[in-house]
Amino acid sequence: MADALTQLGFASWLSVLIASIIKVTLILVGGSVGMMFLTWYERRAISYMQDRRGPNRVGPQGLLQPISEAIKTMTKEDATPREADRIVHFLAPVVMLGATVLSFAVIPWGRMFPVDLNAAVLFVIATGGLHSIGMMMAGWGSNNKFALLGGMRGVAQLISYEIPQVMAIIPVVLMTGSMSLQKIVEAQNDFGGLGWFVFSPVGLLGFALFFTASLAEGERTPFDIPEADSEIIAGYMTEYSGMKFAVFYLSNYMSNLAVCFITATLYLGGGNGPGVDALGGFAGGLLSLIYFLLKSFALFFIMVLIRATVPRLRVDQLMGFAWKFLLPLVLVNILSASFWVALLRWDQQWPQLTEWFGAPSTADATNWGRLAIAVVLTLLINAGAVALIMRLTNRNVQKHLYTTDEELALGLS
Amino acid sequence: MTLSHLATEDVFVVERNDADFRAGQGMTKGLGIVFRKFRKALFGKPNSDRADTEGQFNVQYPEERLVLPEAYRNMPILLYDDATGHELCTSCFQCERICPPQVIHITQAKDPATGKPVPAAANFVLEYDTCMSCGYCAEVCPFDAIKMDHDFELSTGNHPELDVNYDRLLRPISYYEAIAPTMWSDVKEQAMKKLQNNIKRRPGAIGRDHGQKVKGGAAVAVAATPVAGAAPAAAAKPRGPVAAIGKNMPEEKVAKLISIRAANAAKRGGGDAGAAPVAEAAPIVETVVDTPAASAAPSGPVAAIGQNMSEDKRAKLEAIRAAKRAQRGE
Amino acid sequence: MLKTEELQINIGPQHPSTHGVFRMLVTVDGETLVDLKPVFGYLHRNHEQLGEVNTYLQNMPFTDRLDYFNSMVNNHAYARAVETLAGVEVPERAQYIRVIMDELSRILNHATAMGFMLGDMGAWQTALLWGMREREKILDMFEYVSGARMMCNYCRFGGVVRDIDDWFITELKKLMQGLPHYFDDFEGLLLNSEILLARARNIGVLPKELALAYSVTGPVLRGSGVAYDIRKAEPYAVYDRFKFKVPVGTVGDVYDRFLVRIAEMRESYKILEQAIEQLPDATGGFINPKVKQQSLKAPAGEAYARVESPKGELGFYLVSDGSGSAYRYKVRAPSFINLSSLADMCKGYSIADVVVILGSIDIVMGEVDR
Amino acid sequence: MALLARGELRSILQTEMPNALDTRWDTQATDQPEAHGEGQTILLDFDAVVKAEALVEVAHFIRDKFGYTLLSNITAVDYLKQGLIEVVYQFYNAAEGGPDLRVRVRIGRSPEECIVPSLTPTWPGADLQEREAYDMYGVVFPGHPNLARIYMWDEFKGFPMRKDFPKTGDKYTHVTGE
Repeated sequence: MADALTQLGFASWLSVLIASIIKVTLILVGGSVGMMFLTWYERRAISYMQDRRGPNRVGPQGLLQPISEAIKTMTKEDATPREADRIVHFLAPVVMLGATVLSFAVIPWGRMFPVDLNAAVLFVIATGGLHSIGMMMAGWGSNNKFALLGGMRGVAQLISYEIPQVMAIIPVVLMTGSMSLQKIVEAQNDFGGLGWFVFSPVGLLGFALFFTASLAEGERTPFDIPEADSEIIAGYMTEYSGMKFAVFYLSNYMSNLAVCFITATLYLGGGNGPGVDALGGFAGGLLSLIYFLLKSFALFFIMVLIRATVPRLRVDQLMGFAWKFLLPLVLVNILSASFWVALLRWDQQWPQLTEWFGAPSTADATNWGRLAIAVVLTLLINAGAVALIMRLTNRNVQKHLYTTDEELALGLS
Repeated sequence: MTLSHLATEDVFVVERNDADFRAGQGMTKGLGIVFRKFRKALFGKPNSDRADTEGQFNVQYPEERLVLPEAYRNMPILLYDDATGHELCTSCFQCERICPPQVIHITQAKDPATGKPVPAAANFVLEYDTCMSCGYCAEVCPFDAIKMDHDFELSTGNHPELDVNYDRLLRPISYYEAIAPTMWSDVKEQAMKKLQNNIKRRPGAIGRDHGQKVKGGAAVAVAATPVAGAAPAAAAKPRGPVAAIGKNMPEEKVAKLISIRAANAAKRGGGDAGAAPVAEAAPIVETVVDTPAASAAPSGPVAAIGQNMSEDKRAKLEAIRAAKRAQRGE
Repeated sequence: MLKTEELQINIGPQHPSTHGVFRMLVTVDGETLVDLKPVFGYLHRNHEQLGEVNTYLQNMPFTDRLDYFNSMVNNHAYARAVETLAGVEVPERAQYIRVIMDELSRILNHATAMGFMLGDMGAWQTALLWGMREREKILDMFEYVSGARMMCNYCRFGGVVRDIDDWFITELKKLMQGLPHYFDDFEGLLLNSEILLARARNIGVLPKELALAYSVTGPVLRGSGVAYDIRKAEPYAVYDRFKFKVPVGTVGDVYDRFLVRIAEMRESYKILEQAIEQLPDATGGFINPKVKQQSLKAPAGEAYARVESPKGELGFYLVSDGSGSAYRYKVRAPSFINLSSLADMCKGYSIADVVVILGSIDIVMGEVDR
Repeated sequence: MALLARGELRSILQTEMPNALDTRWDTQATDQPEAHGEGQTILLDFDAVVKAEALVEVAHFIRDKFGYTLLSNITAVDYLKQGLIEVVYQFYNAAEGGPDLRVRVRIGRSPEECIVPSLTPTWPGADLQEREAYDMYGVVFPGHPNLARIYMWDEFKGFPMRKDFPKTGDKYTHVTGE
């Protein structure tokens, strides 16, 4: 993009500037249109699940509903509580939206990359944690008891889900050997575009853990605790109205969108699919974009499905769940990832290993024997760990429960 | 402790199965059911009859409407006979007595000649904003004059309009027969019989007549205007209701009556302060809601001049008025 | 030691999940609740003063406004109280019709009450909307027979306003075909869902003795293990002719009350089936003709009649001085008395649980504030 | 654990706790109740009419001896003509089921006499009903944890449900509020 502009006679620094400006606007437009589509998509999907019809009045099939909502929130009065800490109250949505939009910088839309960082995964994790600062600022700034509780819950939730989420990415990085999202996408391209990590046992467990933890990052049910509107009205957003509330809402849904994009990229081979390489060039890029969006919206559909079914966890239950259930599984997953890499990929990543053990017999590109061993081994480790931890949590829950069998018998006197 | 009067097998303890091994199967079952519902609602046929528990069940209100059952009751309405144009209501005050929030205010009509009460209502105000449509008035009415309507789209911005007066309460029997056929057919012959002997007891076909209730006929239109004209005068009169001008009353009688009325109104123009609440409510409503014929009526007790009143009559009226004003030295 | 301070929060009177204008003054240490003081009176309309001013019949539509979810049950209770006071006997068919209406009202009440509680718990109203769909079907039938969906004003002294005809019976049978599918969907959706168990088990525990001391009645009492149901303890109308069970909990927590209500819906379904079969034909008359409704005069004396409303024991205590209107008119509202146990149940739990416990008691403010 | 018929409790109390019964109305024996007619309220005394101070004792007696553990309803009734307020307690036997057992307490209407000991220490369910009786009828319940008005705002003067409370024109309904 930048060099194309320099040929047009712009100075080199100017063309880089213009190119980045065009990319930034593309991302912002793509993100907010995606957000608008998500709100409509969620309300339609959840209404069909509840045997009713979602928005279908504004525009064809209600597609203009998000725009009417945007206009509505813009025209609503933007009130700030008298006792509120004005600056913090005003900056909270800005921080939250900023953090969310940052993570779009490295997300690959199909084959097209806005920016190809070689530490893209690190960048994504860093921005993921930022928006909780905005939450705390909103909670503290609006001088409202419910908002304070919401802000505190938001921070508690960040601490508990961040570690499992980050550790769930490590197996992906191990398997590809690089932190750049581009290389991660390419690594999932064999088997005719279907070699996604999610089909390997390590990837499957990693996908499940990462998706659960990212439910907490996007504050989706069952983890929408900071903004639990049946208990603490609207959580940290209680004292916000008008445009500021719209910005919160925008950042909320954009972080959901970002999370779906990242999960699709890391585990579902964002943009890879049958026929993408065959087409190649622009048409292949377009097809990869379609695949990518399909995968993301399928993930979002699962989020909506969970939202329609499952009640909300309490804050202490969330922390217990994250620390005592997700974390051990994530560690086990890293262990089994190391076995996977040891069996299948040591020659590509660590050349000095080949000196010690000699190159693995490269009879054919993919050595089916070693692949089978790797799959069975990692499957055993992961499944065993899951079963063990399930048993432990069950016994732990029943021990604290009011009535075990003996007490039940007693109770029936 | 099991109740001794309860046989032991009558009581069963709900099983909590706390000891079950839970590994997410409950949640996945729930997700499966919601997904099935989603599929049925998206692709299946809409939920039509009562046995169906799947598919979209809501009705797009303004376009699609549910059929209201016959017994549906919203706000009360009064009936008048299509043929003769007479109202069924004989102001027997039963409904006023039974009404729990006391929203019905009836004033009995009087025979203009003799001044004796007549089995007809001069004015019937019903406060639609306080009425809770309990249906008692329709139940106790011995003459089936008041029935419950099916029209629920009554929202309005103008609050006084909710003190609905006689003209706006009246509906033809055919209207009620359309919305509640079987309920009307049960009481039809009894109601009609009572109406006939009520009409006999109403001298000179006295009864509030409204242009819109008798089919066509310009004569009526003319009669209507004095009626409208007379109504405010009647209502404004504090002492008692004055009988409205009859439907088929001869021309000159109408004119004579107007002149008498104008004279009375002028005479007691001053002493009008303590008007009865009903009277107070009525004129405001009258002028606002009056039939279009008399919309040009000036406010205050002076008889309104209808726009399709014949020229000479209007001139004569003006002359009388001018004389009166001169006499009072305004 | 870090000095901590207790926070006083007003949950209500305007709050998303207080089921009406009800206020709880909650003192909270961090997230756990230290003290809860309920505040009433926001919806007080002095219903009992109205009862003394109105005649007996004029008061019937006001009883619709008590527990506006079950106006049929309120009418039935008030009609029974005046009938015992004035010594009016009710024909068989009318009693069967009243039982059918009560049981339909119980199903729609439990369906929506549990939906609201799950909404408070965070499940985004899926269960509530499935419950609302069943409720709409039942309300349409109430509308067909009484004239209004929620404010039915259907009972009269000695019977009911209008008889049920074949259309009603066929529609009722069709509804009965659909209900079991709804029950299974509702149970499958959340009954064993791990997160509901985490949020409902061992929360808001009310032991058996305390439940009796708090004189709670209805599903709250049965959830705590006391098998006391007025339809069995003091059978009224024709309830002694039906075979049905009384579900009882063991621990007395939110989960038990949830299970008891679901089981009660199935029992109501059984009662409805038997009631449709045994329904006497129309020759028996649906109202006692000898009673002059609007000018009914009860002999001097007092009477108390109670009905098992979906929320508990709904009773009307009437004292008559021989005139046309009651000398003293008292409503024993189940939600009002069940609320006295709320403060005790909520101590030690977090705010998120307070809202769920309130939902599990299932109150309606029209009945609490009268 | 036996079910008691309506009049049975009176006879049992006469034998077991004679001083608990309030004998002011014994003259009207049960068979010929006070002449009733238009505007007359008769004072049924089939049930046990108990002295105010003996109420808690009788309540415990009923609960322990006969198993009437469920105190379901507390009603205050203002008999203006007879110049007294009657508080009716209805107990139910949670094990046996069956009809209720009524205990009545009749007290004067003036602030000094209008006092009934509170049952809330043993039946916390009576807490809100006693507060309602206090708010509407002015019956004071010593021993109640926080006897405050339940429906009216605290500064409200007067007891709205009493028969002599002016239905119109009292100082609250006047717009001018002189």
